[in-house]
Amino acid sequence: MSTLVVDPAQPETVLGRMYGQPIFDLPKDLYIPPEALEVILDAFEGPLDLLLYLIRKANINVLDIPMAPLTAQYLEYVEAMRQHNLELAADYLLMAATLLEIKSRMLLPRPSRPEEAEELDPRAELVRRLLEYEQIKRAAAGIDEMPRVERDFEWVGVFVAEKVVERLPGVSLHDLQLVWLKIARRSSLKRHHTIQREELSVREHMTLILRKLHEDAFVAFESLFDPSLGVPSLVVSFLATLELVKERLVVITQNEAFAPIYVKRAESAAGID
Amino acid sequence: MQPESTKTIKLVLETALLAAQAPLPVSELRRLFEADPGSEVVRQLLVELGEDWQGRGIELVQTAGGWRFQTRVEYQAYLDRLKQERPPKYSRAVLETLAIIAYRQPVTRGDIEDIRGVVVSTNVLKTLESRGWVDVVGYRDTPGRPGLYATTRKFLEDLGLRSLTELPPLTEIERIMDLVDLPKTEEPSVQG
Amino acid sequence: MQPESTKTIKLVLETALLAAQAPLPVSELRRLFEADPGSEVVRQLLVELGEDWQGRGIELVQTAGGWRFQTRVEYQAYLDRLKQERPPKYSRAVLETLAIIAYRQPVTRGDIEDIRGVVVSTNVLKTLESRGWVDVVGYRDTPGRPGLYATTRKFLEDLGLRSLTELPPLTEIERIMDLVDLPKTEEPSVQG
Repeated sequence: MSTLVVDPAQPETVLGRMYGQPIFDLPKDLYIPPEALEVILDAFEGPLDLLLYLIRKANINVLDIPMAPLTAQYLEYVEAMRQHNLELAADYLLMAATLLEIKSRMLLPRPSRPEEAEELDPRAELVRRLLEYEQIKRAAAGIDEMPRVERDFEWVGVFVAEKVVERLPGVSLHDLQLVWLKIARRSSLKRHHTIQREELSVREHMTLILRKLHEDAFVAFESLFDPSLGVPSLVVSFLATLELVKERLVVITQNEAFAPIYVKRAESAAGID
Repeated sequence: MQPESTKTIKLVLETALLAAQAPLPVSELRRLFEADPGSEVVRQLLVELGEDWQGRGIELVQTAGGWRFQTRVEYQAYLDRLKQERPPKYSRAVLETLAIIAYRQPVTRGDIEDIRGVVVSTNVLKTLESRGWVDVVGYRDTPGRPGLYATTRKFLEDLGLRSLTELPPLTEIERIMDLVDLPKTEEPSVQG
Repeated sequence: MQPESTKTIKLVLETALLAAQAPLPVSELRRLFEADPGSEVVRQLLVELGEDWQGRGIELVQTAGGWRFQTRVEYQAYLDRLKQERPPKYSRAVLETLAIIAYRQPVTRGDIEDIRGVVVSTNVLKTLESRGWVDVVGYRDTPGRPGLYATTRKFLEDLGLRSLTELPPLTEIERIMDLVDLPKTEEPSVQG
């Protein structure tokens, strides 16, 4: 079994190994030993790659390709390839046709005027494609040489330690305003539900009083008021108490005139009376 | 085969731990080197590394799976700012219920339903209670003895209010909204 | 609100960059702080950070998506010892297709086939697409409406590039001729 491996990317150095022996160069003509042929074929990326290889090996000036020997050599490859890899053959056959066409056109008489000669050289398009392919082939090797993540370096990304904090929704005063306004409109109670500061203050005190009553079932009326907070606060507390009575949330009791007045939450009063 | 210097071993350990996707046990870390430095050396250098990183934003910790670098929790507040996720929002039902309790307290569930015009689900009140923003301050003396809801001190604190009277009065904003919404009032679908 | 000290800003930047799963642009890094330190300060500190990490196993680099820490190439031999699987090695077909897309984008499959002179197998493009290096950015308005391939930001990031202009320049055609003809320009007798 042949063990020839070819790296066409660097054909001018070690071409490959045959039976363990390195092959450093090929003969200057286009000849390649038949036993090497099959193995070499797989190493090429297509007809352009193969042509470039043949041209370089033969030390041919790419701008002055001898079409006859090149075409002959190329056809030899294609024939070998047809026996081994039919699927690839289409591309190679197309190139074979192109080469044969160029060869035949080369046999036609050249134009007399020299300035037209270069433009009309039947090989021009082939040369352009060979050079363009060579350029990309080098670019591909260049990209492959660039440091690449996972092969040549790794991204750094240390573990992010997090205390599990439940993210709670925030509510702004603005939210509350807008929402309350919508409610007021929807229930057509806009005017009734327009909240004045004074009213809110009363309602806040209603809650405060209820909280106090929550702690003690029986509370002396006076204890609901803190004179140190000033007259306005006393008035608001009193209004709040009256509102609580009106809404039947508290019960105020007095056994006789001038006896202590007690305030109870309405639901706790229910059982006592 | 030339064994690495201690300095190189430490640099390699640091590099591997910074790039690792998962915690690395000492046995793995030893495999970084062609000449195994031994677990004693590796452990010693891990301790040194941990000390080197004192006072920085990441720390070397030993977890069940091995050693890893991780960010210090003190830096979480900064890192959180890069997160794209939107802060969660309360549903309209929750916001409306909260507004009603704030402005009309103390109110029963029935009161809230009267004003909103729809049934208030238990979840809505549970949400506000578990947040510590509302609680039951008493019971109305009517059949069923419904609980009276009011806002808490925590509600005031969380919204940065000293008292409920600092809640915005609605007269002013209503006027503004009336102006802003003027074209909209033509639409019949205000109710939703 | 107390703005952070420069020292703290630098520590936070380092921490965020060490923990980031993707490159962070300066605009993102500024968002780490409640009081924006400004792009000048951030840039200056990034430069300092890069210098701080000289001689260590990781380096701060600027890629297409922003700044990120990555391990130095010299340390890969160590890190490779921990790897379960080798990173993929790409065939010449894949690399040449990638090169054509990178240097000539946007290109159709037909364009690629014209340059390479062979049919481009679907697997080749699939390989590049699944790596996230190329994608279809549009369709050419010709029969069949073939897809136009271009390289992605991930391609740049994976190669540590800020932009396509940092790719090595294409060899000039004239130089290629020189290279191709090199053996001939030398004395024929050199070649054995």
